[in-house]
Formats: sequence, C-alpha cells, structure tokens
Amino acid sequence: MSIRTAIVRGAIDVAALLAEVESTANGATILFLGHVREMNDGRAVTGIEYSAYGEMAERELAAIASECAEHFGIAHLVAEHRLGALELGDVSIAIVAAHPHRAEAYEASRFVIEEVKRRLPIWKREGYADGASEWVNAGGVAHEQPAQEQQ
Amino acid sequence: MSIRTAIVRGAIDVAALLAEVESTANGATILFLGHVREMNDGRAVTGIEYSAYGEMAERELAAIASECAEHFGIAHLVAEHRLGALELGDVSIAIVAAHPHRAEAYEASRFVIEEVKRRLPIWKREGYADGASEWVNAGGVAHEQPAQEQQ
Amino acid sequence: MTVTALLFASYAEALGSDRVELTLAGNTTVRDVVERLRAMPGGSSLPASPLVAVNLTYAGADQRVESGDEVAIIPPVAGG
Amino acid sequence: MTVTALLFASYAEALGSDRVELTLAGNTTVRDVVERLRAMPGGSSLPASPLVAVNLTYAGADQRVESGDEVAIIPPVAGG
Repeated sequence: MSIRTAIVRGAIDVAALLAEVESTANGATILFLGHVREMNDGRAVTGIEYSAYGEMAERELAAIASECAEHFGIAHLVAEHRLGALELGDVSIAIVAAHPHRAEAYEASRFVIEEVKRRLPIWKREGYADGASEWVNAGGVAHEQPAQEQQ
Repeated sequence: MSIRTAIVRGAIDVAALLAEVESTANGATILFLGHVREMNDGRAVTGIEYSAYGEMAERELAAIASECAEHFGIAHLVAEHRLGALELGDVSIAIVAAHPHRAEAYEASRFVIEEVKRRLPIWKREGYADGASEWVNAGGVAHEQPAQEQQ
Repeated sequence: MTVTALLFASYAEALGSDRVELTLAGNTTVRDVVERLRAMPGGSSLPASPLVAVNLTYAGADQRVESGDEVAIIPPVAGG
Repeated sequence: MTVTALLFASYAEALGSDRVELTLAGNTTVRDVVERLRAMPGGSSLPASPLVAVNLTYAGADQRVESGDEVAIIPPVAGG
C-alpha cells in the first residue's frame, strides 16, 4: 500500500511520482497533469499564483486519496498540488493512480481531480497579458486593475 | 498539431513522450501506461512475448489516433506499443493525450486504449511461473506445455 | 469568548486582512461569525452563506462555535 | 490466381506456418480463402468466421479477393 499526498511549493517531479507507484501488481498506471494554460475564457494568461489554506488543503487532499483508495481498491496513489507563482506550462497538480486493471485506474484518477476541484481549499489568481489579474471562480468580487491602469 | 504513433521493439521512453506533447495550449495531460502484471486470471506470470501483424498494427494505431484527434479535438497525442519479450513491470503501451480541458483529455486517452484492445492486431503469449505459456484471449486453442513437461 | 476567523484570496482582500480575532457571546454559531464579519468594513463582499470550515473541517451554518475555534471562510475553490 | 495468406500467433502455430501461398479459381471471396486454410493440416483450429484483413484492412467474409492480395487471418487480438 503506497498512498501519499502533498501540498508543495517547488516544481513537481513527475518522473519521481511515476517511480513511486511502480509495482508489478499493477497492469495500468494513469498520470494526470494539470498545467497553467495560455488562454482562459478568451483571455491571454501569463501566469497563475496559487494560494491555499495550507493545513486544511493537506488534510483534504489526504482525505480524498484515502476515499479513493477505499472506493476503487487503489493501493498505489500519489498526488501533489503546487502553490506559489507558476508560469505558462508549469504543472500545478500531478496525480498518479495505478491498479491491476485500467477501468479502476481511470476512475480513481478522475475521482481525485474532480474532488480536488470541488473541495480543496486552494485559490488561483490569474495574471493576464493586459497586465490585469483576477481571482478565478470568484465571480468578479475581487477583480482588481493593476496600479498603472487605474488612471 | 502533434499526433504520432509507433510500434516499437525497445523500451518506451515515457519522459520523452510527455515532453513531446508539451504545449501551453493545454491545461490537462493524461498518460496511460500498460504494464506486464504479475498475476493474470489467478496465475503467476513471469513475462509476456508480444507479437504483431506489424504493418497493419502501425496503420491501425495511426488510424485510432487520427479518429481520436478528430472526435475529441485533440491536437497533442502520442502513442507507442512495444513488441518482443517483456518482463514483469515493463511498459507495453504508453498513450499521452493533452487538451485544453481535462474531460476531453480523459475521454481521448480512454478511447485510444479501448480501440487498441478492440482492434490492434497484436497478440501476447504469457509465460507462467509453472513453466507453461499461453496465448492470451485465444480461448485455449493454442495452449502449449513447455517441451520439458511433455514427458 | 474569542474565535479566530481566517480569510483567504478575494475575501482577505475585501476585508483587508487574512486573520481576525473576534470576541463573541456564548451560544454562537458559524452563522453568527459570518454575520459579524459581514458587518465589518469591506465585509459586504462576503456572501451570506459562504463555505466555512471550523478547525479544518467543512461546517454548516448552524454548527456551534466554541472559544478558541478557528473559523475559516472559504471562497469558491479553484485548485487543480 | 494466387493470394498470400498470413497467419499469426495461435493460428500460425496450429498450421505450422505464418505464410501460405494459395492458388485459387477466380470469383473468390474471403470465405473461400478461410475454407481452403481450414482444410489444411491443423486448419481445423481456425474458426469458420475468423477476423480477416485484406491488404491491411479488416474485411467481411463476402469481400472479393483479387490475385496478389494479402489475406491475413487475425486471431483474437490482445494488445495493450
């Protein structure tokens, strides 16, 4: 049984995560990577700053992994979510799920990312090519123009 | 657009495949790995010999990728299937699908492996701990005891 | 009694702080803590029923709050 | 006319060959090729309606076969 989760500040070492779940008991391994994308809702993104309620995010991510292990019979699962300033293409989250059979591996992988999106107390502020930045998902509450544009 | 498939004889370089699909257009990358598993149908496996109708396997795998790209709007997809003698834990197939959104990336990845299982003209002969070997899926037609046991 | 309210992301910006010590009467619920925060300068940016966690666990509006509790007001999450 | 039949995996083992040159009359279909192979020594291991590819493309039993075609008899696949 190898279940591990972490909230990290540095770059995620994807090869290390893949190596971590290796077991000849498994016939299928699914890696999910989330990246900073250059476009969101039609706006050109330049980077994302991720912040979190760190202590709770760690607990919730561990709880998600534990529920996943129980629900799908997954014995090899590792997930890391990164915080801080990320550039285009950077990996914000990596999830590796391995199982004897592929159906369970896919379902487990999907379960983890959907639960992360639903309940992990993490927020992102997107920076845009026009110099603005905005909290994603916040319904515009915290929209803020950069200083140089508040003329 | 970066769509590539191959039938290979050597070890699959997973890190190279992940690097190949990298694009800041994508928000999600899914890697699927199939491995040689230590147990199948309750028998202890020691290795698998993969063989193929090579020319047709190349065509079919390319066709699957092309259908996937069209169906899911996938612009970054790479898949390699390995042939020859594989040991426990070895990667037999790697599929990397990347897309701006995760739902399409998951669906595309699953589409490729399911179509591979359905129609790629590749066969495997499993070797077992008791010295026997068998063609997988062949309904027992080709069951063959190793020479030293045909006493 | 005293509870610590934690604010994050857009909510922290709206209230100008990520941590507020509140002195409250007894018999207090999550709803009371939220109402107190909404009455503060900038607090109108908080929804009337935000997501809340008490001592690191998601909690409903009616949950009792005890002295020393950490009550976190959770903006819409955007992890992944 | 002549067609090349290709055999793989368990089928190749059953017939003791992975490639058979067949001389056939005209007006020949995939079904005729399969029947000819099934009449060979070891050929009874082939199902009456196996998966077949003609010139690298999956083909039905009624598909016409031309001189020079490559007719592959495909055992149940097990890739992945």
